Amino acid sequence: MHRPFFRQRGRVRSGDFMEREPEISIRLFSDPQLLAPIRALMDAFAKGVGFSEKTRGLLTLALDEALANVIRHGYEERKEGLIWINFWRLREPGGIRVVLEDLGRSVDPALIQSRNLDDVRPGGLGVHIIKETMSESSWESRPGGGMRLTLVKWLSEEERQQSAQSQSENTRP
Amino acid sequence: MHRPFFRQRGRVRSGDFMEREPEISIRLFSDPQLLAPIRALMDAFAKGVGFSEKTRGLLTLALDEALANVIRHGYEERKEGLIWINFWRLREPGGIRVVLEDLGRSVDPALIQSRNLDDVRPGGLGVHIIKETMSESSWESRPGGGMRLTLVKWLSEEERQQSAQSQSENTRP
Amino acid sequence: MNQELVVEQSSIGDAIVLRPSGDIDMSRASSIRKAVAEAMRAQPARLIMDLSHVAYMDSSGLATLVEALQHAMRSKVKFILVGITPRVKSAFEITKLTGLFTIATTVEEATKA
Amino acid sequence: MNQELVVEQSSIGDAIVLRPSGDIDMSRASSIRKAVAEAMRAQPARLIMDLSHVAYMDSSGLATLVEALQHAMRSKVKFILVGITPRVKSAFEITKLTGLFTIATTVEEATKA
Ligand SMILES: Nc1ncnc2c1ncn2[C@@H]1O[C@H](COP(=O)(O)OP(=O)(O)O)[C@@H](O)[C@H]1O
Ligand SMILES: Nc1ncnc2c1ncn2[C@@H]1O[C@H](COP(=O)(O)OP(=O)(O)O)[C@@H](O)[C@H]1O
Repeated sequence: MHRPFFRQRGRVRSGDFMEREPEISIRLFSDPQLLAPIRALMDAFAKGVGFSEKTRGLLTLALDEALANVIRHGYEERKEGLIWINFWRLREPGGIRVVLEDLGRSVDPALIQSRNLDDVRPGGLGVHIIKETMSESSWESRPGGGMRLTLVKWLSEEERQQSAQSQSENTRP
Repeated sequence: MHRPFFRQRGRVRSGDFMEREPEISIRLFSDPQLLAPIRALMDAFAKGVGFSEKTRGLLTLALDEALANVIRHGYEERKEGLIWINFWRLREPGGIRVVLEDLGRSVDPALIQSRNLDDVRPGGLGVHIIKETMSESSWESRPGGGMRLTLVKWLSEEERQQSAQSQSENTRP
Repeated sequence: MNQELVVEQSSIGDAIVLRPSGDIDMSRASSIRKAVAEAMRAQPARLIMDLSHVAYMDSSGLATLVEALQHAMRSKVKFILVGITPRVKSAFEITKLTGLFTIATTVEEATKA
Repeated sequence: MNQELVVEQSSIGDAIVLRPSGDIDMSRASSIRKAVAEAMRAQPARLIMDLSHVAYMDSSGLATLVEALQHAMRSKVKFILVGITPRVKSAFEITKLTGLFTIATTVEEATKA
């Protein structure tokens, strides 16, 4: 059950963190009441990396949607399912990588699609939000059962400059 | 390294959660830059349990102090040490339990004491804050090396009533 | 973890005003749904949803608002959103829902919209 | 993770005002220490620490303020805190440091304290 933290080794791909352990690893139950604390952590983690208030709002939303989908579709709203979330900071040019894993029902990743938003109806917005927000998002079914979702978001040019500036600006009038 | 999540089984004591897995388990590096995301999670977790804004401020502070001590004293400010934090909700009468574990330098728990605050000087305030804030706090050295700190905080009578009220009040004018 | 969303309800003239406070996510969208259903039973001329105390809303929350709008249209009730905070605005924008709703700046303005 | 604390510095008459913004914890207390050292080198009559943009401070932050106060007393500089937010106030209270400092409500008031 604890394996996902360690199986990352030698499997991760994007960017400069090959083999690097995640800065923060979380295991939680598939309980909607736990979404708020995870959002709060995501927001502060992204702030530390230099994302703007606006982007942090969207990153928080995207992670919430991904977790809600695992709870709703993967675990069919049962609260005792396990979910793992790993958070990495990416350097050069700066960003974050978040990997979610679960042991719920696994579906063909090709079926996870955003719908046409012109057709106005409640629901079916989560995958759209995730794809629109992230620089990269990809679902896989895990060999041992369940799904793995990999999310990557790079800093924008503006956020990069802001973040560099806030360092040099320090203690200056 | 991942064991602490599971060793809790059959070892936990306080309250009603014998054998129960923590709602949220976190593993992070001993990097001060990660304190802010953990504080944010703590704050939102405590909010969900029904702690007041004032108490949440202190709980967040107490956990920050405990982590800062692990980083400073346990890992002597090296950033690559591992820290595990487990969060439980406690029912009847309502509260939280947070257990921190590390693999750093372990000290005799008797040496972890708050100092006399009348002697004004910088430093030496963390243990005082932790003891003053929490309903229970106890340090042990872990058999495998490192320390374990167990923190428990119960809702006050007022918080309990507020929290019960906010449920029945729902959708009422 | 039992902090249900509190939804205050009040009346101004022929309008019912609902004011939820707190984050609206999967764990709490049903509070909105219940509050809307109850308000609709009173057959008001307009239903004003004051979101000024909602700092965050996910797609479960957006879905309940779309449902409420559709319910209101069927019942010939004017449905107006008020006080949208920045992060909630982002959620409306990214899902292209902004144009769908009547949005007012203040409750006052919404009673006339 | 390289968001250092920004500390704005300005002068009002014979006072230097430092205004840090952001949480002050172990990762950022040294920014305060540096800013205080730099301000003291200018030998102002008073040093005002405007904490209105600091929502959170842990004991590392409190320690730098105690150091700053001691440094200021040795140098006969008046050291005044301004704009203490609720959570920072709690941190002062629980460590019984409140009585130690001269605290003013506004920067204006602090220039006369
Ligand atoms: N973690 C998941 N496990 C299984 N199926 C998923 C998962 N996430 C998304 N899906 C599938 O993708 C579809 C679109 O998801 P989404 O856009 O979030 O809308 P909704 O959840 O409201 O249906 C879902 O209806 C579901 O079939
Ligand atoms: N996690 C820990 N590991 C080892 N020693 C600790 C730990 N936490 C606290 N201590 C000991 O307790 C003392 C008091 O801690 P504290 O009140 O936080 O003040 P400070 O950290 O400023 O010295 C520390 O100086 C240290 O000797």
